[in-house]
Amino acid sequence: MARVVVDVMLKPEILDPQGQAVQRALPRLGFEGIADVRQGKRFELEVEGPVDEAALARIHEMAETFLANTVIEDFTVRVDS
Amino acid sequence: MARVVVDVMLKPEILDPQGQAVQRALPRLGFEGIADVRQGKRFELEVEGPVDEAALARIHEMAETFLANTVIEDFTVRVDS
Amino acid sequence: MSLDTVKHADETPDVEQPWAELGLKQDEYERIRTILGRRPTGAELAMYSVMWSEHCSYKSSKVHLRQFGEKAPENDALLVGIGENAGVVDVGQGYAVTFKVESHNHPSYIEPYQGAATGVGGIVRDILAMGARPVAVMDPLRFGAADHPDTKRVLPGVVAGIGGYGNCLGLPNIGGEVVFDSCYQGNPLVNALCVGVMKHEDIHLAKASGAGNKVILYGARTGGDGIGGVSVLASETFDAAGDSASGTGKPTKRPAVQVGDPFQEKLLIECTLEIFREDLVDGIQDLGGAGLSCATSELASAGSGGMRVELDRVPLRDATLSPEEILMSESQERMCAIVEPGKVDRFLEICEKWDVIATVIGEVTDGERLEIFWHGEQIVDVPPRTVAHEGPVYERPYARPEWQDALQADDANKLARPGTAEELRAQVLKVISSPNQASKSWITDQYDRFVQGNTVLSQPEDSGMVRIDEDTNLGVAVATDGNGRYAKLDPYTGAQLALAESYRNVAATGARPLAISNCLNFGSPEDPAVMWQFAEATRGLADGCLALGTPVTGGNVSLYNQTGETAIHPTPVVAVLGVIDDVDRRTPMAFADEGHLLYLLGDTKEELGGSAWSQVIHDHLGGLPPAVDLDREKLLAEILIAASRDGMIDAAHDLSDGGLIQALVESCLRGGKGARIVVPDALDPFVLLFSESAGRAVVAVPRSEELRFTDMCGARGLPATRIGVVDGEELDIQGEFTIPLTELRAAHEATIPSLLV
Amino acid sequence: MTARVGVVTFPGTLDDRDTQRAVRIADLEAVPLWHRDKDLKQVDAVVLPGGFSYGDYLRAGAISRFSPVMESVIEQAKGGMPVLGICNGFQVLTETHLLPGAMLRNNHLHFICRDQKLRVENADTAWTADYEAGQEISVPLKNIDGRYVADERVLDELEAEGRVAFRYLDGNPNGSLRDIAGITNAAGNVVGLMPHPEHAVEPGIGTGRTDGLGFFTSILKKLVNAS
Ligand SMILES: Nc1ncnc2c1ncn2[C@@H]1O[C@H](COP(=O)(O)OP(=O)(O)O)[C@@H](O)[C@H]1O
Ligand SMILES: [Mg+2]
Repeated sequence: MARVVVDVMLKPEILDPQGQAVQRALPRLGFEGIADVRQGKRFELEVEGPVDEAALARIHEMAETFLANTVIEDFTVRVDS
Repeated sequence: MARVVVDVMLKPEILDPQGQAVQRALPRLGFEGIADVRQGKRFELEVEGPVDEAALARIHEMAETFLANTVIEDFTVRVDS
Repeated sequence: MSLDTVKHADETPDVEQPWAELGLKQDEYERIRTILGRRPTGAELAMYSVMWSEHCSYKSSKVHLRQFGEKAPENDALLVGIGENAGVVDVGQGYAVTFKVESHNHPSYIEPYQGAATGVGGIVRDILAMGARPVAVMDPLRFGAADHPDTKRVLPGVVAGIGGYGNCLGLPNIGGEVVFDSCYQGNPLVNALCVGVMKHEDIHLAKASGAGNKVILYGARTGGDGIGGVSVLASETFDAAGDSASGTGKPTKRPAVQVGDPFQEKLLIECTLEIFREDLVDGIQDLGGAGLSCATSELASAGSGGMRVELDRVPLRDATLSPEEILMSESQERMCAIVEPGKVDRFLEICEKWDVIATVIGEVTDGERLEIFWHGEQIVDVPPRTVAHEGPVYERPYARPEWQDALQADDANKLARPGTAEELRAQVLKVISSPNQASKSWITDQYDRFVQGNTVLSQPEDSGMVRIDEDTNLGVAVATDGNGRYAKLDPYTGAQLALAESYRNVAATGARPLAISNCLNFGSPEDPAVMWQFAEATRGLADGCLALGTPVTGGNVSLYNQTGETAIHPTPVVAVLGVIDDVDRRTPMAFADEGHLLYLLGDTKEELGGSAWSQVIHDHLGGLPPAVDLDREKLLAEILIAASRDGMIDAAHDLSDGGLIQALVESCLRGGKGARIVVPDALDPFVLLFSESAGRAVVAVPRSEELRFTDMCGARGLPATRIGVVDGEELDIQGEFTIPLTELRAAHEATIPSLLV
Repeated sequence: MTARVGVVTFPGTLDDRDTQRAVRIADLEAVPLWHRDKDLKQVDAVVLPGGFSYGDYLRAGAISRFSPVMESVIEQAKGGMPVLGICNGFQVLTETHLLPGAMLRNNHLHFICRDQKLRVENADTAWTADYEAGQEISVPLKNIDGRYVADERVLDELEAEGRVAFRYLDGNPNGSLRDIAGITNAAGNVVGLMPHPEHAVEPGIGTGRTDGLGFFTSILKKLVNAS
């Protein structure tokens, strides 16, 4: 079975309160030098059958209509190697 | 500025209801052939300065002590190319 | 594009400007040119366009809303009336309460979670800006058909957004409404209400006075979100959502959706309350629709003198934003305060304590202009009143629609009724399990109703109630109601029915109704039929408030709730605030004690127009809504309040949609006790159970109090009919049918979860 | 002399004022503690109240755990000072590893607010001595990240040592393993639970029950007897 990963991140212009909270905490924990943090979602899909172009197209559609909310999020689809 | 990505996923033995909810919804939306879905977090860190071994080691520590709770989660750190 | 300064605008009168894309009409644009004596700069155009949008200027509704002031009843309790962020009411013991209901309809359709979440955030900041600690929220909601696939997208998102934001702020959600109707399919209504409490001396107003006082922007950084949100999302149809014009005509695509950060808002609340405690602000305004454009122009307009703002000092999340975009951004969780110079340091210190970013962005001047600079160059020079308070006002044409007569002639009282007891029983089960009448606990269990430790009553009780003083037990109660079906049949009566129901709900819990807020959700004001509905509803509401002696303290108008030519049902939502001297005296709705006698208060007539029964059994909407008798409502309320104060009743439940049967089912299930009902001779069982006559309530009276209670009703002239007793494990309508509580519960509680999984 | 109970406020804490009220109702002195201060103001016990500290961003309790006040709380707790974590406070205690396991999103993925029946399994801790072992109580539950998880070894150990302090009755509301609603450390001074006893201390308010008052009277007796 092959694994396909869909990463979903808030669009860059959209406020990311979670990422901000993490970033602001870092210096207090002694971690300097991180200019920005964005937090998103990672989906690992176990795909039955071959991950051919058709399958990827379907997953792309799934990401677009369901996994991501494209009003505020971008996504990428890739086969895990 | 370089980007380092930290992926945090629930350990395989821990129930992931979010992933399950996604998986259960897929057939209803007309997407067949996905045997399993796991949902985790993806952090994108913008690192000031060079991402050398020392920097990666620090980020690894940050992930281990902070970004992930290793009681329930596994993580990976990688430089985004 | 280079910076469009005032000087540049002066020199280049003929530059083409994108006023139409920004939603301005030709004559409005000309008026701006006349006011300024030149063409506006890009920044000025941005400000005028958002502030003159329907959402901010109330240009279509203003002429009708005036009645709320003109017909306002004499009422000593009103401390701050319409025109401020929210009205303020005296509730005694030195306390003042502020409350307001507002809409976030269109954004919640586009992005249900964030739309609803930021709706809560916005109304909470309005309450905070008055000087009050927010103490509770409520959420009147309306969705499309329960079984429509899009409802499965919208409803869970809206509910999660309201819960996600409100729960994280620590505000108990004490009530609201959930209504399904296909008329809301493309236009769900997400209204949010917040209540806040303060001492009289803590009331704050949105005005900038005192030359030399500093203008401080504090809270979240300003980002590119929600730009054009006001004009595009809230005022016009939103086919183009997501790529609204950005003020400069630049091709950038800024998202019109705003993302909320409840954690930031919680800090903003605590920080602001600490600032109030130390008396550090002169004037304060929240940033909501139209962002800084609104806050600066409203503060300057309401105060004395002018204001000078250095816009480049605004802390940004995105360094590429243009000054126009900064002025229009609707980034959430921001406030603007006017602070005397000597208090600025302490103000900033408190902000630092709460990790809240605060920046002095300008000062009050002794001039008369609002002047805004960008890196030293002037980009705005306007009389603030012309932006904030003297926008266009339209007398839109209105006309009673042609179909209204036919609709009213289609009498619901003539619909086929159940022929047998068996059929009546089946219809009862069908009605109480229909989506509108079913239990909403699947939704309300996602809201924290206990936080703050002051919740006395919360959903599904008739009104929410919170204690506001631990030592004296003083409390306030709030209910919200609206019935679009009634209002469609007759908008004047429909608005009064919403008022009457909300008023009755407050009284049913033992609180004395004091004041109202409202949210008027309608279709396009450019349609004369919609405008007629609006005119009728506001007239009905204003007349009703005068009759009941409860002034309108504020509210909100949401227009353009329509898809193509089809408008939603006119949906005025009315919130009534009441006060109770001792919350221990509150009356709950649960039938909890066997043997208590059930009395039906008020008159039951054959009134089925717009009823739940006509909708569920016949999918019918026609005829006239129930008649309103506001004197009767007042009398009923007095009886309910007196009975609560003097301990004569143990439970009360108001009768509204679904009629008596609905009230009985809810009160039985809430208390886990059954009831035996004897149909009075004068009444047909079907009419008794399903009629929706207004001005009624059912109460449970301990036997020891029966005489005292009936004497009181008799003396005051309120019909009180003994209809049964709390008893057993089933609802027994004698001579008709019985239904075990377990069966009732299953029917009532299974519907909503099954629709949404 | 009465005992002093510290109540910590983190940014985003919600139930601090309610917890202070509950402490006062039990005739204890409530001492507000601020997350940035290491100083515990000589309190005799500490409550970490409920809420969404730091918005529950990252993970519930994950950011607060690193605050200055927690350095002192951890140190004192290890020295035997009674510490109670309610809801978000429980989440903080697991993140600090003062208590084992972790808290995850409810299995149904929704926030849930309800009156929750519990069984007090361990009435020997500093915070439960006023209850009887096996006693059933009802207190409000309200959270979205309330699913207690730990690995089998830890769970077996907790059971064997009697460290499961509270169990859900009448239906598991969130998928917590072995119906665990709250646990204690081996010494019995550190206790965490998801439901909210501080919201069940006054008749007529909230659910109207006072089943939660025992937490605060327990600690009162313990502290007063000790002094
Ligand atoms: N339906 C209404 N009834 C009474 N007052 C209203 C109504 N709609 C708006 N108002 C009042 O008009 C003023 C402006 O409203 P709004 O622009 O929504 O305020 P804000 O921007 O502070 O939310 C407020 O005082 C509000 O209470
Ligand atoms: Mg306002």
